[in-house]
Amino acid sequence: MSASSVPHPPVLEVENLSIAYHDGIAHRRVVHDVSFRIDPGEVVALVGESGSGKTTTAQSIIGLLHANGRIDGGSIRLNGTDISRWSDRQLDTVRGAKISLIPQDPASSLNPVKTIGAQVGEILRIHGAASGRDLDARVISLLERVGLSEPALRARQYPHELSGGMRQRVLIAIAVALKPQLIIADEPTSALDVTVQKRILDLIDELRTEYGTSVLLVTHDLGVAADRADRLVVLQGGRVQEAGATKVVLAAPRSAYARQLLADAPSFSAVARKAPATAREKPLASGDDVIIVDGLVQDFTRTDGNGKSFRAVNDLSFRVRRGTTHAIVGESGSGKTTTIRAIVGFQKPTAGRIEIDGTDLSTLRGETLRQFRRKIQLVYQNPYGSLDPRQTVFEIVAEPLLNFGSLARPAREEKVRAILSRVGLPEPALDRRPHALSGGQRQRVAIARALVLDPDVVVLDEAVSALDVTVQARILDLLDELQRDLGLTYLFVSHDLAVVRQISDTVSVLKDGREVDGGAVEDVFERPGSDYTRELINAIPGQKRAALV
Amino acid sequence: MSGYLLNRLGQALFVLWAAFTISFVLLQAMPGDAILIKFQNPELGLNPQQIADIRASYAADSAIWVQYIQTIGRFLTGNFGYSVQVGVPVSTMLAAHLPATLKLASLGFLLAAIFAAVIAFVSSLTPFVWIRGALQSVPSLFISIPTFWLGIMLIQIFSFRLKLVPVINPGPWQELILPVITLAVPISAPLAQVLVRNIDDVLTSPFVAVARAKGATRQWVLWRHVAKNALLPTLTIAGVLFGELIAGAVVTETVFGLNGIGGLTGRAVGSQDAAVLQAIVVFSALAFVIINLIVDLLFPVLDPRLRTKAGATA
Amino acid sequence: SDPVKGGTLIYLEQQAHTNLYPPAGGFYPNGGILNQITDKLTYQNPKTLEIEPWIAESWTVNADATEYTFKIRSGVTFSDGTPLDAAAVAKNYDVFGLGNKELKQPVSEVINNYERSEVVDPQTVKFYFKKPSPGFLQGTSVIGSGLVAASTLALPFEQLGDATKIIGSGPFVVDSETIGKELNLKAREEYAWGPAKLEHQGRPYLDGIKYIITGEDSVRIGALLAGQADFIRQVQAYDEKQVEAQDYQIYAPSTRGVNNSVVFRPDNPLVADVRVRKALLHATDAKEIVTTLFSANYPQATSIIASTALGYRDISAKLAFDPEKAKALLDEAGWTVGANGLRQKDGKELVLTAYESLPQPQNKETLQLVAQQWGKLGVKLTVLAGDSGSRIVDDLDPLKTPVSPAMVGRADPDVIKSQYYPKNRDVLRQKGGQSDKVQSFADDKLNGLLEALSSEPDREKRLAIAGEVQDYVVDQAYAIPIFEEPQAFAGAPYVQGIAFEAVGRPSFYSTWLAEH
Amino acid sequence: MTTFDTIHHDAIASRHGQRAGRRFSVPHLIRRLPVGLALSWLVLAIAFLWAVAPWLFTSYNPLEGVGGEQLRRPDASHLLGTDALGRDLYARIVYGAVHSLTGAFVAVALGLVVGTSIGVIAGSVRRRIDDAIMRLIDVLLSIPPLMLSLSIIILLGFGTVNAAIAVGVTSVARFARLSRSEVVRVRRSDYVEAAFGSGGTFAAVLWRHVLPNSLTSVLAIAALQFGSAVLQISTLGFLGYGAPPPTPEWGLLIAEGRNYISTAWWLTTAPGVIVVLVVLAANRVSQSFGKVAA
Ligand SMILES: Nc1ncnc2c1ncn2[C@@H]1O[C@H](COP(=O)(O)OP(=O)(O)OP(=O)(O)O)[C@@H](O)[C@H]1O
Ligand SMILES: Nc1ncnc2c1ncn2[C@@H]1O[C@H](COP(=O)(O)OP(=O)(O)OP(=O)(O)O)[C@@H](O)[C@H]1O
Ligand SMILES: [Mg+2]
Ligand SMILES: [Mg+2]
Repeated sequence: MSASSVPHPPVLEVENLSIAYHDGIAHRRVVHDVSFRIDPGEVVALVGESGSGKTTTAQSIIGLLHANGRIDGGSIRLNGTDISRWSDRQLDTVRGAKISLIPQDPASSLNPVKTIGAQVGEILRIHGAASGRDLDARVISLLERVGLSEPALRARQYPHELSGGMRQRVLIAIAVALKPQLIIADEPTSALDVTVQKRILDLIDELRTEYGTSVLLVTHDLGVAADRADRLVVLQGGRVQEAGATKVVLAAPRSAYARQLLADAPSFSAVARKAPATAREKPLASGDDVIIVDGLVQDFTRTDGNGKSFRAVNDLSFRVRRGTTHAIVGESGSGKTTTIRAIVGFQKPTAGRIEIDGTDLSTLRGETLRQFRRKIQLVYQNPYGSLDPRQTVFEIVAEPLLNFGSLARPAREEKVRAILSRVGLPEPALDRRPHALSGGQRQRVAIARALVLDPDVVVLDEAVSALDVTVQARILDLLDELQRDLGLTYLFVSHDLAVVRQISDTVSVLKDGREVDGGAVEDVFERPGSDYTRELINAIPGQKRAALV
Repeated sequence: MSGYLLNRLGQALFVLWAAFTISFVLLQAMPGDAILIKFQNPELGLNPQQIADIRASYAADSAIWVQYIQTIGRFLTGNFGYSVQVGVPVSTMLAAHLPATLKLASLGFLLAAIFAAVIAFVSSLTPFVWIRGALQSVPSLFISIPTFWLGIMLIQIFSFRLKLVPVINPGPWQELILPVITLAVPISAPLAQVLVRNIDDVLTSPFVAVARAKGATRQWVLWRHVAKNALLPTLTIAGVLFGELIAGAVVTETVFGLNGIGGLTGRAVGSQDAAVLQAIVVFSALAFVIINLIVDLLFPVLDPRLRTKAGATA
Repeated sequence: SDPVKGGTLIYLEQQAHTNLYPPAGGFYPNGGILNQITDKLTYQNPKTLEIEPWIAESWTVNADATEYTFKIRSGVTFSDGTPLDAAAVAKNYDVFGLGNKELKQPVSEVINNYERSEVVDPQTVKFYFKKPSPGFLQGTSVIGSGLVAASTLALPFEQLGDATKIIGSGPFVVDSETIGKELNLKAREEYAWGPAKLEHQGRPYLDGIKYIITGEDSVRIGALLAGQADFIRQVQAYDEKQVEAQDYQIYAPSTRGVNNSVVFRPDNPLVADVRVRKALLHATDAKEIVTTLFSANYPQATSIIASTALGYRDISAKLAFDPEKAKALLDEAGWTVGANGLRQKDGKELVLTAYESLPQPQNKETLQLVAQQWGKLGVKLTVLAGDSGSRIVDDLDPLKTPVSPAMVGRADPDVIKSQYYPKNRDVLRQKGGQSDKVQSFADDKLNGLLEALSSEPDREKRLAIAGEVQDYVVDQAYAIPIFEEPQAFAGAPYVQGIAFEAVGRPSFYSTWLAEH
Repeated sequence: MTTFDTIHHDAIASRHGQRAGRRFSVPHLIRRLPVGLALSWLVLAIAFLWAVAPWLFTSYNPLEGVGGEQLRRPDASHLLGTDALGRDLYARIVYGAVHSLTGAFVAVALGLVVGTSIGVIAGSVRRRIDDAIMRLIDVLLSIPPLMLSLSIIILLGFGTVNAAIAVGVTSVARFARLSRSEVVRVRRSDYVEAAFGSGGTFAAVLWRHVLPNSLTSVLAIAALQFGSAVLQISTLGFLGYGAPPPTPEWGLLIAEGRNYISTAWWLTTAPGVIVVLVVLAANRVSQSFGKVAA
């Protein structure tokens, strides 16, 4: 902070900003007296748990608060001018030209029915920066600049023809088109794979230095913030808990909340402390393999009707010993979900053998398959989607018991209560419905449902990816504890290597449906057997800090 | 693609045949028939023997399945038979009635689309909450008014009280003013409702925020980003609207004495003029099938996501 | 003032015509057109009901009314140029009197006992009858006897819906037609053979007539009053006041036939007992119906036929509204009031059913009032508004429709036969008549009287029989006459010279449009 | 755990404002109820009361007129005037409620039960059968609805309930399509798979998850269809296929009253306005369902 002080006035100065939403009857203030500043060329990260007001703050700066949001007080000064009370018309001249935005979700941030070229060109046209042939040329050079191959082709394509990472590059091209003074990047990579994430963040960094633009980076990932930001602003409940130079905050967090954030971030813990020894400490009877996957192949026929099949999983084999955790990692589309859906019996494999606790899955169908489900349970990636919105927590957790009809009503009730308190859900949550629960609570319900049948194996598909670090840490602790107490076997799917390293014993790294690396976690991490694994490991954010400490 | 088209064509033929058969059975099951209705009329003063002779001459007493086969055979050769009630060939009647309905329906639909668009776009552009509220309750109101009642009221007010447009012996375009409004009102309501909802949905999607962040004004965003995206899903209710258009046409044509298929349907049902009804059903099923086919083929043209089907998963 | 030549009359008709085969002209929309485009052998003076010359210059009838000889006016042509001579007339009557099976053309209801024709010379034609047919002369004057060209008669029946194919010799010819919507007539310049005793001769004053089908009552009346039409048919009684208030003219020519009545089907056991029918007759307050629903143009009935009809006999004394008598009759017949207020006998309730008749003015309301009046006696009348198919099928079955509204217009005592005779309209549904659903009911006495009525050549005797039938029908309480039904039209004040034939179809031959 | 609770309360109140409303107490609910919605419920409540206890609202006989009182203008003794037979129009409207509402109810119930069953079956069975069923639904859609209802009335005979059935049949296709797409949507959801995963049988999953979750929007449409059924039944009355006299069914009142429009405008206007109000109210209420469901 002291370093970049005197000569230049700050690009942005936010002072005592307060923002409230009103929903019909009540005003609810979600941002309280937030102040911070961004100097030219500087990256400031806004960190905090979900709902802490990060997006709200960012939106207010670019004047795009929701219709029901209102700035209650404070000022937002852009180059010394307070724009917090400007009309839309005034702001239109600033948006895109002086402040631009890189949104969170590249999938839905581009208009699906317009070409990429038109959407990049639009910002130039709105501000009268180019037209005609010149426009096309500028669009193509911008696309090229953000690292898109065949920019002329891309300009003619539609968003759905591009991958998530490519789309985010297009959005970045739009954001930098007019060389704005400030770019607001709201979780620019949280919807992307780790490897892609790293490349995108690198690109933003590169352009920032090239154009001298300042960046307000909104993120809940402390690792990302640590790697990229000059200064941190830590928000909780709409209040600034701590602000200061990244190094300072990370080295010696002053507020309790910042300390906790730091402790929960897996990217740090993975490096800072060895994964807590779980089942690994227990002596294991060798040969007690609960899951045996042998030569698994899964083909899908593509829907475009040309009959060509697509191989999502290709000759995958691994074994999981009882009471341990096996992780499957890989980037999006690598076949992780496909694999586990075959393992839990939702999908008949094209070839290969799957054996769970001695039962060959291919022999099961109908009632035997139903009975088999007692042994293995799946926890979904998206807890909200996997819980019936019309059922109460109690009904959800009691349903598996009901399905197998093994318990009388009082016993069932008792069991449900027991398991719910086991996963740490408060008693009053029992008759709430999923929408009235937080993300972490929902995931606990999903876990409780999986556990209520006393299964041997629990399969977790990205079970913590959607949660913010604090909640994620709680859930991981819970899983660890349950495994220890109940002797569960976990099959854990994730794209987050930091998490994997923290909790699993063995791992399979998938790429395009093939296993490129596998074995004990330590071995894979210390001595990666493939470039791909190495790339994955390098992409783990937070390494800058690790280097610092 | 050609396989897909063939498949669709097969389905279309099936729908046509099934509509024909169902209507044939329905008509056969009705008490009485056109011949009875026409000739048992005491005004004609025919005795039972004469009526029996007439029945025989129409071959109306042969076995049902024979009639079914014969009718299908006739239809396949493009012969729709004679209207018992009116005494002219059905094809002549259709030719005489179709233009009026086509005009009424297409103009009615156009006006409905304009109503709907005005309601939807003005209400999302206006900065005034009360205008927005008022406009958005218009579809509900439109949907609540009985069509025939509206028609009669419009005639009373605009033709008889204010004497703005004649309903009797009007010019070719004057003739359409009130009926088109009458028809457009009930049709515009569901259109407007769907549009308003779609616009609301699209307005909250992130790409709109991105466009705004580029510095685009509300109007710019509405026209260049929202409009097309909001119109697309509206196409899906085309099939349902078709039915409403026909139902609306029957009533409108009856009220205004227009000489269209709608009014003809009403009269033909009344006199159980089987040949006419059979032809109308086949035509309407044909129109339905064609409209749906067009909509299906139009979707990929308007929505690039549907052009390459496999790409949709990416 | 003198009649003005020129102009087109805009005429709003309630229903589209169905078929223009002349004997089908009984249906008003058909008749309204046929009356302009066809001429008849004779003309019945609507005031005197005398038969006057038209296409026939003169005629003779033999004593027992089995042979009629007509002398045809010369120089008459159909609009296609073919001559209207004795041969043409003979051809017409052969079809009307005998029908044509091949072409599906039915026999005319107004021609009884027809045997054959004979062309005596080009201007003379003679008709022979198997039995006396005294009503035939009048029958030659009605719409159903309009003369058409040979080309029209050669068409199969189902093609006669197309007005442009109907070639007549009348003052107007069909110019163009939009099926179901509009019909344009234009004047025939060379027309010079109007009824001889009419003041107006030569071509019609109007250049043309535009018939526009306008089904909605409110639109017809509104359009007339708004100046969009000149003349309309079917004006309901409740609209008369406002028409007259604006100095427009109501025309309500009597149909001179069987009155608007409610008839019974005695084959149904519920109304087989004459006492029950009589009770219901006396329970019906025709006066209340007329004052509530109608106007002075709808006189209360005093017999089963109109007071202006030939052979009318005033029997109002037998039609008196007398609820006490009605109750006594029902009690006597064994129908006692049950717990639910309905009359019962042997476990059966006196619940009757009738279909409303769409063409009759305010028939639904009329029947509802009748139901209300009978209800006071503990008799329930269910009024149904069925579709045409069910209505016709059910109407043939006395068990389903023991009661029915009925009326028919024609200015000859034969009309009574038309209405009641089993081979004609058979409103009472007798065995051997229109319906094969009838179990046993037949009234030979009535049928004998009706046959005599249609074949008694002596005019005085014929009228006496007509009177007898009226008495008999009411004595048997087969019908409850309610009012004399007019055809109600309304015209703009500048529409002059509207004439009606004897049973209320308009004739626009002498019509002209004054300055306005 | 308290931290969790605050988080969830924040999140819930904003993202699920309407849903959360359900959990509030009744007085709170009333305060939150928008005026329009409250009025709509009021209109429906009155119409319902008319249907169940019409005698509480009028002392006139709806079926029998008083001679000499016909076609009276609205005044203190006859709130909405009288008709051609001297019957009090207000009384006829009040007593007609039961016919119109039963008619609409039967129509909607028929479309809902039959249509939804077809849709649910189509949505849950194999692709082939599903395709076949949906083509049949297309056939139903391709026949002009009015012709279909008129034919059905002719087949069944005239009467309020028969008219309702005729109207209901035309909505079967719409319900079937909607419920099928909802079922297909719900069937794809994770929670359905999760239910199978926790050992649910096909029937149990269908009953516990698929049905309840797909019916919400179907029910919202049902409320909408209710209004439209009232209208369609009245249209049948206009075309001459309504209930037999003297049934004071609303559609029939409008339809019959129209003939008197130039002499007694209230005969068609008053029931017309009542129908508009009821249908509007039904619409409004259906929208509020839709929001809760969304
Ligand atoms: N349009 C809105 N109306 C009402 N409340 C809102 C609205 N948008 C956000 N909120 C609430 O404001 C608070 C802050 O939300 P915001 O989106 O700024 O959080 P965030 O820090 O970006 O969280 P996340 O990491 O989940 O994106 C939350 O409680 C949220 O529920
Ligand atoms: N039912 C299916 N039909 C056709 N292709 C499928 C199907 N399910 C998955 N695929 C394809 O198989 C590949 C692997 O998908 P899978 O869902 O297993 O990936 P993943 O590793 O779980 O990715 P993510 O991290 O995005 O969840 C993808 O290319 C996907 O498009
Ligand atoms: Mg956010
Ligand atoms: Mg996955």
